[in-house]
Amino acid sequence: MTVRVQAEDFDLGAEVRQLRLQSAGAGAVVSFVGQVRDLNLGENVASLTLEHYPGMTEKALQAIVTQAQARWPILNALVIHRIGTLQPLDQIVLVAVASAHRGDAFAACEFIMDYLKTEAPFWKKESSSKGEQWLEALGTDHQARERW
Amino acid sequence: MTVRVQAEDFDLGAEVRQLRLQSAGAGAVVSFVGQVRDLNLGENVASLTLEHYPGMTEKALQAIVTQAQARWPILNALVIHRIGTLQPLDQIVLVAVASAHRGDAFAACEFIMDYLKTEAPFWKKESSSKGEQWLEALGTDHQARERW
Amino acid sequence: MITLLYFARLREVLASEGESLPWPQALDVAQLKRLLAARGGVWQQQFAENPRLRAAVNQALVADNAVIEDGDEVAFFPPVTGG
Amino acid sequence: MITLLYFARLREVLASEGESLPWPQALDVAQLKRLLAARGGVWQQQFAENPRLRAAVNQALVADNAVIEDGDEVAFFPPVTGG
Repeated sequence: MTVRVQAEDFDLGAEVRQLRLQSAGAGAVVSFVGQVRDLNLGENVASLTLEHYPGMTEKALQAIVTQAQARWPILNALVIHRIGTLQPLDQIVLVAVASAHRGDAFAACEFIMDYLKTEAPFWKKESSSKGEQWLEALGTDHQARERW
Repeated sequence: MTVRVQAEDFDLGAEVRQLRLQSAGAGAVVSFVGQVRDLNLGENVASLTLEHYPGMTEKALQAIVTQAQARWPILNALVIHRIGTLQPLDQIVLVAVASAHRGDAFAACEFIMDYLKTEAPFWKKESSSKGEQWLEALGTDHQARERW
Repeated sequence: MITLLYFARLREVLASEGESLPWPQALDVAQLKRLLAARGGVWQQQFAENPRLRAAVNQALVADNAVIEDGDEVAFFPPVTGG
Repeated sequence: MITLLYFARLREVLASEGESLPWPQALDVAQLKRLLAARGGVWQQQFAENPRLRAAVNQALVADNAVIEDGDEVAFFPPVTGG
Protein backbone atom coordinates (compact mmCIF):
# COMPACT_ATOMS: atom_id res chain seq x y z
CA MET A 1 0.00 0.00 0.00
CA THR A 2 1.58 3.25 -1.15
CA VAL A 3 0.61 6.88 -0.65
CA ARG A 4 2.43 9.75 -2.32
CA VAL A 5 1.92 13.54 -2.33
CA GLN A 6 4.00 15.18 -5.02
CA ALA A 7 4.31 18.17 -7.36
CA GLU A 8 5.45 16.02 -10.32
CA ASP A 9 3.11 14.35 -12.75
CA PHE A 10 2.64 10.57 -12.61
CA ASP A 11 2.66 7.86 -15.27
CA LEU A 12 -0.58 5.89 -15.03
CA GLY A 13 0.67 3.05 -17.23
CA ALA A 14 3.89 2.52 -15.28
CA GLU A 15 2.19 2.81 -11.88
CA VAL A 16 -0.60 0.35 -12.68
CA ARG A 17 1.82 -2.04 -14.33
CA GLN A 18 3.96 -2.11 -11.19
CA LEU A 19 0.90 -2.51 -8.97
CA ARG A 20 -0.54 -5.47 -10.88
CA LEU A 21 2.77 -7.30 -11.29
CA GLN A 22 3.49 -6.94 -7.56
CA SER A 23 0.11 -8.29 -6.48
CA ALA A 24 0.24 -12.09 -6.51
CA GLY A 25 -3.17 -13.50 -7.41
CA ALA A 26 -4.53 -10.24 -8.80
CA GLY A 27 -7.05 -10.57 -11.61
CA ALA A 28 -8.29 -6.98 -11.64
CA VAL A 29 -6.92 -3.47 -11.28
CA VAL A 30 -9.34 -0.56 -11.12
CA SER A 31 -7.86 2.89 -11.37
CA PHE A 32 -9.21 6.40 -11.10
CA VAL A 33 -7.55 9.45 -12.63
CA GLY A 34 -8.86 12.91 -11.81
CA GLN A 35 -7.86 15.73 -14.11
CA VAL A 36 -8.26 19.52 -14.15
CA ARG A 37 -11.39 20.16 -16.17
CA ASP A 38 -11.04 22.59 -19.01
CA LEU A 39 -14.36 24.15 -18.02
CA ASN A 40 -15.23 24.66 -14.38
CA LEU A 41 -18.31 26.45 -13.06
CA GLY A 42 -18.85 27.92 -16.50
CA GLU A 43 -15.65 29.98 -16.56
CA ASN A 44 -12.46 29.18 -18.42
CA VAL A 45 -9.97 27.85 -15.91
CA ALA A 46 -6.46 29.17 -16.52
CA SER A 47 -4.87 27.16 -13.70
CA LEU A 48 -5.58 25.38 -10.44
CA THR A 49 -3.35 25.54 -7.36
CA LEU A 50 -3.48 22.75 -4.81
CA GLU A 51 -2.49 23.52 -1.23
CA HIS A 52 -2.16 20.78 1.37
CA TYR A 53 -1.35 20.22 5.03
CA PRO A 54 2.03 18.45 5.01
CA GLY A 55 2.14 15.55 7.40
CA MET A 56 -1.60 15.32 7.96
CA THR A 57 -2.25 14.70 4.27
CA GLU A 58 -0.13 11.55 4.16
CA LYS A 59 -1.65 10.31 7.43
CA ALA A 60 -5.20 10.91 6.18
CA LEU A 61 -4.54 9.11 2.89
CA GLN A 62 -2.93 6.19 4.69
CA ALA A 63 -5.92 5.98 7.07
CA ILE A 64 -8.34 5.97 4.13
CA VAL A 65 -6.44 3.13 2.45
CA THR A 66 -6.32 1.19 5.73
CA GLN A 67 -10.10 1.50 6.05
CA ALA A 68 -10.53 0.19 2.50
CA GLN A 69 -8.25 -2.78 3.29
CA ALA A 70 -10.34 -3.61 6.33
CA ARG A 71 -13.55 -3.62 4.30
CA TRP A 72 -12.55 -5.41 1.08
CA PRO A 73 -10.07 -8.21 0.35
CA ILE A 74 -7.79 -6.05 -1.75
CA LEU A 75 -4.24 -7.06 -2.60
CA ASN A 76 -2.65 -3.68 -3.17
CA ALA A 77 -3.54 0.00 -3.40
CA LEU A 78 -1.83 3.15 -4.57
CA VAL A 79 -2.78 6.79 -4.03
CA ILE A 80 -0.88 9.64 -5.69
CA HIS A 81 -2.10 13.21 -5.21
CA ARG A 82 -0.43 16.21 -6.80
CA ILE A 83 0.12 19.62 -5.19
CA GLY A 84 1.16 22.98 -6.60
CA THR A 85 -0.08 24.70 -9.74
CA LEU A 86 -1.72 22.62 -12.46
CA GLN A 87 -3.06 23.47 -15.90
CA PRO A 88 -6.30 22.31 -17.54
CA LEU A 89 -6.13 18.61 -18.49
CA ASP A 90 -3.26 18.00 -16.05
CA GLN A 91 -3.68 14.90 -13.90
CA ILE A 92 -4.50 15.66 -10.24
CA VAL A 93 -4.99 12.33 -8.53
CA LEU A 94 -4.54 8.61 -9.10
CA VAL A 95 -6.14 5.86 -7.04
CA ALA A 96 -5.45 2.28 -8.15
CA VAL A 97 -6.57 -0.92 -6.44
CA ALA A 98 -5.61 -4.51 -7.28
CA SER A 99 -7.72 -7.46 -6.15
CA ALA A 100 -8.49 -11.04 -7.09
CA HIS A 101 -12.02 -10.16 -8.24
CA ARG A 102 -13.23 -7.03 -9.93
CA GLY A 103 -16.13 -6.13 -7.61
CA ASP A 104 -13.80 -5.58 -4.65
CA ALA A 105 -11.43 -3.43 -6.70
CA PHE A 106 -14.27 -1.23 -8.00
CA ALA A 107 -15.77 -0.77 -4.53
CA ALA A 108 -12.48 -0.07 -2.76
CA CYS A 109 -11.29 2.38 -5.43
CA GLU A 110 -14.53 4.38 -5.32
CA PHE A 111 -14.58 4.28 -1.51
CA ILE A 112 -11.02 5.66 -1.35
CA MET A 113 -11.91 8.49 -3.74
CA ASP A 114 -15.08 9.38 -1.83
CA TYR A 115 -13.19 9.50 1.46
CA LEU A 116 -10.25 11.36 -0.03
CA LYS A 117 -12.64 14.04 -1.31
CA THR A 118 -14.02 14.71 2.17
CA GLU A 119 -11.18 13.82 4.58
CA ALA A 120 -7.80 14.51 2.97
CA PRO A 121 -6.57 18.06 3.64
CA PHE A 122 -6.20 19.50 0.14
CA TRP A 123 -7.64 22.78 -1.06
CA LYS A 124 -8.06 24.01 -4.61
CA LYS A 125 -7.73 27.60 -5.76
CA GLU A 126 -8.75 28.38 -9.28
CA SER A 127 -7.39 31.10 -11.53
CA SER A 128 -9.81 31.91 -14.31
CA SER A 129 -10.72 34.82 -16.53
CA LYS A 130 -12.70 36.11 -13.50
CA GLY A 131 -9.66 36.14 -11.20
CA GLU A 132 -8.69 33.84 -8.35
CA GLN A 133 -11.08 31.97 -6.12
CA TRP A 134 -11.01 29.09 -3.67
CA LEU A 135 -13.25 26.22 -4.69
CA GLU A 136 -16.09 25.37 -2.32
CA ALA A 137 -16.59 21.82 -1.09
CA LEU A 138 -19.50 20.08 -2.81
CA GLY A 139 -22.46 18.69 -0.92
CA THR A 140 -22.46 15.80 -3.38
CA ASP A 141 -19.05 14.72 -2.11
CA HIS A 142 -20.40 14.37 1.40
CA GLN A 143 -23.40 12.43 0.11
CA ALA A 144 -21.01 10.15 -1.79
CA ARG A 145 -19.10 9.42 1.41
CA GLU A 146 -22.21 8.79 3.47
CA ARG A 147 -23.14 5.83 1.24
CA TRP A 148 -20.35 3.62 2.51
CA MET B 1 -16.69 5.38 -28.18
CA THR B 2 -14.19 2.76 -29.34
CA VAL B 3 -14.24 -1.04 -29.25
CA ARG B 4 -11.28 -3.15 -30.30
CA VAL B 5 -10.62 -6.92 -30.34
CA GLN B 6 -6.96 -7.66 -30.89
CA ALA B 7 -4.15 -10.15 -30.31
CA GLU B 8 -1.62 -7.43 -29.42
CA ASP B 9 -1.11 -6.06 -25.95
CA PHE B 10 -2.35 -2.53 -25.12
CA ASP B 11 -0.73 0.42 -23.39
CA LEU B 12 -2.99 1.52 -20.52
CA GLY B 13 -1.20 4.84 -20.04
CA ALA B 14 -1.38 5.84 -23.70
CA GLU B 15 -4.99 4.72 -24.11
CA VAL B 16 -6.27 6.55 -21.03
CA ARG B 17 -4.26 9.64 -21.88
CA GLN B 18 -5.85 9.79 -25.32
CA LEU B 19 -9.31 9.17 -23.87
CA ARG B 20 -9.12 11.93 -21.27
CA LEU B 21 -7.56 14.51 -23.60
CA GLN B 22 -10.25 13.85 -26.22
CA SER B 23 -13.14 14.21 -23.77
CA ALA B 24 -13.94 17.91 -23.36
CA GLY B 25 -15.20 18.60 -19.85
CA ALA B 26 -13.94 15.32 -18.40
CA GLY B 27 -12.88 15.43 -14.75
CA ALA B 28 -12.65 11.69 -14.16
CA VAL B 29 -11.44 8.58 -15.97
CA VAL B 30 -12.10 5.18 -14.41
CA SER B 31 -10.33 2.24 -15.96
CA PHE B 32 -10.41 -1.48 -15.43
CA VAL B 33 -7.61 -3.85 -16.43
CA GLY B 34 -8.12 -7.59 -16.21
CA GLN B 35 -5.05 -9.77 -16.21
CA VAL B 36 -4.33 -13.50 -16.35
CA ARG B 37 -4.02 -14.62 -12.75
CA ASP B 38 -0.88 -16.50 -11.87
CA LEU B 39 -2.98 -18.93 -9.82
CA ASN B 40 -6.35 -20.11 -11.07
CA LEU B 41 -8.54 -22.73 -9.42
CA GLY B 42 -5.59 -23.83 -7.38
CA GLU B 43 -3.47 -25.04 -10.31
CA ASN B 44 -0.53 -23.28 -11.90
CA VAL B 45 -1.75 -21.71 -15.11
CA ALA B 46 0.80 -22.06 -17.90
CA SER B 47 -1.25 -20.13 -20.45
CA LEU B 48 -4.75 -19.02 -21.34
CA THR B 49 -6.21 -19.05 -24.86
CA LEU B 50 -9.06 -16.73 -25.73
CA GLU B 51 -11.39 -17.69 -28.56
CA HIS B 52 -14.05 -15.32 -29.84
CA TYR B 53 -16.85 -15.07 -32.38
CA PRO B 54 -15.58 -12.58 -34.97
CA GLY B 55 -18.21 -10.05 -35.94
CA MET B 56 -20.58 -10.79 -33.06
CA THR B 57 -17.96 -9.87 -30.48
CA GLU B 58 -17.55 -6.33 -31.79
CA LYS B 59 -21.33 -5.92 -32.08
CA ALA B 60 -21.89 -7.16 -28.53
CA LEU B 61 -19.23 -4.84 -27.08
CA GLN B 62 -20.63 -1.89 -29.01
CA ALA B 63 -24.13 -2.71 -27.74
CA ILE B 64 -22.86 -2.87 -24.15
CA VAL B 65 -21.19 0.53 -24.47
CA THR B 66 -24.33 2.00 -26.06
CA GLN B 67 -26.38 0.77 -23.10
CA ALA B 68 -23.93 2.39 -20.69
CA GLN B 69 -24.17 5.67 -22.62
CA ALA B 70 -27.94 5.58 -22.38
CA ARG B 71 -27.81 5.11 -18.60
CA TRP B 72 -25.03 7.50 -17.50
CA PRO B 73 -23.86 10.87 -18.85
CA ILE B 74 -20.46 9.59 -19.93
CA LEU B 75 -18.24 11.52 -22.32
CA ASN B 76 -16.20 8.72 -23.79
CA ALA B 77 -15.58 4.99 -23.41
CA LEU B 78 -13.03 2.51 -24.65
CA VAL B 79 -13.09 -1.30 -24.61
CA ILE B 80 -10.11 -3.39 -25.71
CA HIS B 81 -10.27 -7.18 -25.41
CA ARG B 82 -7.43 -9.46 -26.37
CA ILE B 83 -7.70 -12.83 -28.13
CA GLY B 84 -5.22 -15.63 -28.70
CA THR B 85 -2.79 -17.17 -26.24
CA LEU B 86 -1.81 -15.20 -23.14
CA GLN B 87 0.61 -15.87 -20.31
CA PRO B 88 0.14 -15.30 -16.56
CA LEU B 89 0.15 -11.58 -15.72
CA ASP B 90 -0.64 -10.63 -19.34
CA GLN B 91 -3.36 -8.03 -19.72
CA ILE B 92 -6.67 -9.43 -21.06
CA VAL B 93 -9.12 -6.55 -21.12
CA LEU B 94 -9.28 -2.79 -20.71
CA VAL B 95 -12.43 -0.78 -20.10
CA ALA B 96 -12.01 2.96 -19.60
CA VAL B 97 -14.74 5.56 -19.16
CA ALA B 98 -14.41 9.35 -19.04
CA SER B 99 -17.06 11.55 -17.49
CA ALA B 100 -17.50 14.94 -15.87
CA HIS B 101 -18.07 13.42 -12.42
CA ARG B 102 -16.51 10.33 -10.90
CA GLY B 103 -19.66 8.50 -9.81
CA ASP B 104 -20.87 8.13 -13.40
CA ALA B 105 -17.49 6.87 -14.60
CA PHE B 106 -17.28 4.26 -11.83
CA ALA B 107 -20.82 3.01 -12.45
CA ALA B 108 -20.53 2.88 -16.24
CA CYS B 109 -17.13 1.15 -16.15
CA GLU B 110 -18.34 -1.55 -13.75
CA PHE B 111 -21.58 -1.97 -15.72
CA ILE B 112 -19.65 -2.48 -18.97
CA MET B 113 -17.42 -5.11 -17.33
CA ASP B 114 -20.38 -6.95 -15.80
CA TYR B 115 -22.19 -7.07 -19.14
CA LEU B 116 -19.05 -7.96 -21.07
CA LYS B 117 -18.53 -10.94 -18.74
CA THR B 118 -21.97 -12.36 -19.52
CA GLU B 119 -22.80 -11.15 -23.04
CA ALA B 120 -19.65 -10.81 -25.13
CA PRO B 121 -18.76 -14.04 -26.98
CA PHE B 122 -15.31 -14.87 -25.64
CA TRP B 123 -14.25 -18.22 -24.23
CA LYS B 124 -11.18 -19.04 -22.17
CA LYS B 125 -9.23 -22.26 -22.33
CA GLU B 126 -6.60 -22.80 -19.71
CA SER B 127 -3.39 -24.81 -20.02
CA SER B 128 -2.05 -25.81 -16.64
CA SER B 129 0.05 -28.54 -15.11
CA LYS B 130 -3.18 -30.61 -15.21
CA GLY B 131 -3.61 -30.24 -18.98
CA GLU B 132 -6.07 -28.16 -20.98
CA GLN B 133 -9.55 -27.22 -19.91
CA TRP B 134 -12.27 -24.76 -20.88
CA LEU B 135 -13.18 -22.38 -18.07
CA GLU B 136 -16.75 -22.53 -16.85
CA ALA B 137 -18.86 -19.38 -16.59
CA LEU B 138 -19.24 -18.19 -13.01
CA GLY B 139 -22.60 -17.77 -11.34
CA THR B 140 -21.20 -14.68 -9.64
CA ASP B 141 -20.85 -13.00 -13.04
CA HIS B 142 -24.55 -13.44 -13.71
CA GLN B 143 -25.37 -12.12 -10.25
CA ALA B 144 -23.15 -9.11 -10.96
CA ARG B 145 -25.06 -8.38 -14.15
CA GLU B 146 -28.47 -8.78 -12.54
CA ARG B 147 -27.75 -5.88 -10.17
CA TRP B 148 -27.98 -3.24 -12.90
CA MET C 1 -29.46 -22.42 -46.65
CA ILE C 2 -28.43 -21.29 -43.19
CA THR C 3 -24.90 -21.07 -41.81
CA LEU C 4 -24.21 -22.89 -38.56
CA LEU C 5 -21.20 -22.00 -36.35
CA TYR C 6 -19.93 -23.84 -33.28
CA PHE C 7 -17.52 -22.28 -30.77
CA ALA C 8 -15.16 -23.20 -27.94
CA ARG C 9 -15.84 -26.45 -26.10
CA LEU C 10 -18.83 -27.20 -28.35
CA ARG C 11 -16.64 -26.89 -31.47
CA GLU C 12 -14.19 -29.40 -30.00
CA VAL C 13 -16.83 -31.88 -28.84
CA LEU C 14 -18.62 -31.80 -32.21
CA ALA C 15 -15.27 -31.75 -34.06
CA SER C 16 -16.80 -29.10 -36.35
CA GLU C 17 -16.44 -25.35 -36.76
CA GLY C 18 -19.74 -25.16 -38.57
CA GLU C 19 -21.67 -26.18 -41.64
CA SER C 20 -24.31 -25.12 -44.12
CA LEU C 21 -27.79 -26.54 -43.83
CA PRO C 22 -30.67 -26.46 -46.34
CA TRP C 23 -33.48 -24.37 -44.84
CA PRO C 24 -36.74 -24.82 -46.71
CA GLN C 25 -38.97 -23.32 -44.03
CA ALA C 26 -38.80 -20.94 -41.07
CA LEU C 27 -38.30 -22.91 -37.86
CA ASP C 28 -37.29 -21.67 -34.43
CA VAL C 29 -34.10 -22.34 -32.47
CA ALA C 30 -35.73 -25.10 -30.42
CA GLN C 31 -36.73 -26.92 -33.61
CA LEU C 32 -33.21 -26.59 -35.06
CA LYS C 33 -31.78 -28.02 -31.83
CA ARG C 34 -34.09 -31.06 -32.08
CA LEU C 35 -33.03 -31.52 -35.70
CA LEU C 36 -29.34 -31.50 -34.73
CA ALA C 37 -29.90 -33.69 -31.66
CA ALA C 38 -31.48 -36.32 -33.92
CA ARG C 39 -27.99 -37.00 -35.31
CA GLY C 40 -27.34 -38.89 -32.07
CA GLY C 41 -24.15 -39.31 -30.02
CA VAL C 42 -22.46 -36.06 -29.04
CA TRP C 43 -25.10 -34.15 -31.07
CA GLN C 44 -27.83 -35.62 -28.89
CA GLN C 45 -25.82 -34.76 -25.75
CA GLN C 46 -25.06 -31.19 -26.77
CA PHE C 47 -28.36 -30.15 -28.36
CA ALA C 48 -30.87 -32.11 -26.27
CA GLU C 49 -29.23 -32.58 -22.89
CA ASN C 50 -27.26 -29.37 -22.37
CA PRO C 51 -29.29 -26.63 -20.68
CA ARG C 52 -26.25 -24.32 -20.71
CA LEU C 53 -26.07 -24.17 -24.52
CA ARG C 54 -26.40 -20.61 -25.88
CA ALA C 55 -27.63 -19.56 -29.31
CA ALA C 56 -27.17 -16.44 -31.46
CA VAL C 57 -29.01 -15.63 -34.68
CA ASN C 58 -27.31 -13.14 -36.96
CA GLN C 59 -24.82 -12.36 -34.18
CA ALA C 60 -27.34 -11.48 -31.48
CA LEU C 61 -28.08 -13.70 -28.47
CA VAL C 62 -31.54 -15.23 -28.73
CA ALA C 63 -33.92 -17.47 -26.80
CA ASP C 64 -35.17 -20.86 -28.03
CA ASN C 65 -38.32 -19.39 -29.58
CA ALA C 66 -36.39 -17.12 -32.00
CA VAL C 67 -37.36 -17.87 -35.59
CA ILE C 68 -34.60 -18.73 -38.08
CA GLU C 69 -35.07 -17.60 -41.69
CA ASP C 70 -33.33 -18.77 -44.83
CA GLY C 71 -29.94 -17.03 -45.11
CA ASP C 72 -29.47 -16.55 -41.35
CA GLU C 73 -26.22 -17.16 -39.48
CA VAL C 74 -26.88 -19.30 -36.42
CA ALA C 75 -24.21 -19.88 -33.76
CA PHE C 76 -24.18 -22.26 -30.80
CA PHE C 77 -21.72 -21.98 -27.91
CA PRO C 78 -21.20 -22.49 -24.17
CA PRO C 79 -21.77 -19.63 -21.67
CA VAL C 80 -19.22 -16.91 -22.38
CA THR C 81 -16.15 -16.51 -20.17
CA GLY C 82 -14.33 -13.40 -21.39
CA GLY C 83 -13.07 -10.41 -19.48
CA MET D 1 2.65 26.29 24.09
CA ILE D 2 0.53 24.98 21.26
CA THR D 3 1.18 25.40 17.54
CA LEU D 4 -1.63 26.87 15.47
CA LEU D 5 -1.80 26.42 11.68
CA TYR D 6 -4.17 28.07 9.20
CA PHE D 7 -4.70 26.81 5.67
CA ALA D 8 -6.13 27.86 2.32
CA ARG D 9 -8.77 30.59 2.32
CA LEU D 10 -8.55 30.92 6.11
CA ARG D 11 -4.79 31.54 5.89
CA GLU D 12 -5.39 34.33 3.39
CA VAL D 13 -8.25 35.97 5.30
CA LEU D 14 -6.29 35.93 8.59
CA ALA D 15 -3.07 36.92 6.75
CA SER D 16 -1.29 34.30 8.87
CA GLU D 17 0.11 30.83 8.31
CA GLY D 18 0.04 30.10 12.01
CA GLU D 19 1.43 31.05 15.38
CA SER D 20 2.47 29.74 18.78
CA LEU D 21 0.18 30.26 21.74
CA PRO D 22 0.87 29.86 25.47
CA TRP D 23 -1.27 27.00 26.78
CA PRO D 24 -1.39 26.92 30.57
CA GLN D 25 -4.39 24.59 30.81
CA ALA D 26 -6.24 21.95 28.79
CA LEU D 27 -9.14 23.53 26.92
CA ASP D 28 -11.23 22.11 24.10
CA VAL D 29 -11.46 23.25 20.48
CA ALA D 30 -14.64 25.25 21.12
CA GLN D 31 -12.89 27.20 23.88
CA LEU D 32 -9.87 27.88 21.63
CA LYS D 33 -12.20 29.17 18.93
CA ARG D 34 -13.84 31.58 21.40
CA LEU D 35 -10.39 32.75 22.47
CA LEU D 36 -9.38 33.47 18.87
CA ALA D 37 -12.75 35.05 18.00
CA ALA D 38 -12.24 37.50 20.85
CA ARG D 39 -9.52 39.16 18.74
CA GLY D 40 -12.36 40.70 16.74
CA GLY D 41 -12.62 41.59 13.03
CA VAL D 42 -11.83 38.71 10.68
CA TRP D 43 -11.00 36.53 13.70
CA GLN D 44 -14.51 37.01 15.03
CA GLN D 45 -15.94 36.23 11.58
CA GLN D 46 -13.87 33.11 11.01
CA PHE D 47 -13.93 31.56 14.48
CA ALA D 48 -17.37 32.57 15.75
CA GLU D 49 -19.51 32.97 12.64
CA ASN D 50 -18.22 30.26 10.30
CA PRO D 51 -20.00 26.94 10.75
CA ARG D 52 -17.93 25.41 7.92
CA LEU D 53 -14.61 25.81 9.77
CA ARG D 54 -12.81 22.47 10.29
CA ALA D 55 -10.28 21.63 13.00
CA ALA D 56 -7.53 19.03 13.35
CA VAL D 57 -5.55 18.24 16.49
CA ASN D 58 -2.20 16.53 15.96
CA GLN D 59 -3.12 15.99 12.31
CA ALA D 60 -6.42 14.21 12.88
CA LEU D 61 -9.84 15.76 12.18
CA VAL D 62 -11.69 16.48 15.43
CA ALA D 63 -15.00 17.83 16.69
CA ASP D 64 -15.36 20.97 18.82
CA ASN D 65 -15.27 19.02 22.09
CA ALA D 66 -11.76 17.60 21.47
CA VAL D 67 -9.41 18.58 24.28
CA ILE D 68 -6.17 20.38 23.39
CA GLU D 69 -3.10 19.68 25.55
CA ASP D 70 0.12 21.63 25.92
CA GLY D 71 2.41 20.77 22.97
CA ASP D 72 -0.39 19.92 20.54
CA GLU D 73 -0.50 21.00 16.89
CA VAL D 74 -3.90 22.51 16.10
CA ALA D 75 -4.95 23.34 12.54
CA PHE D 76 -7.97 25.25 11.25
CA PHE D 77 -9.11 25.17 7.65
CA PRO D 78 -12.10 25.27 5.29
CA PRO D 79 -13.81 22.07 4.08
CA VAL D 80 -11.32 20.12 1.97
CA THR D 81 -11.58 20.15 -1.83
CA GLY D 82 -8.93 17.75 -3.11
CA GLY D 83 -9.23 14.90 -5.58
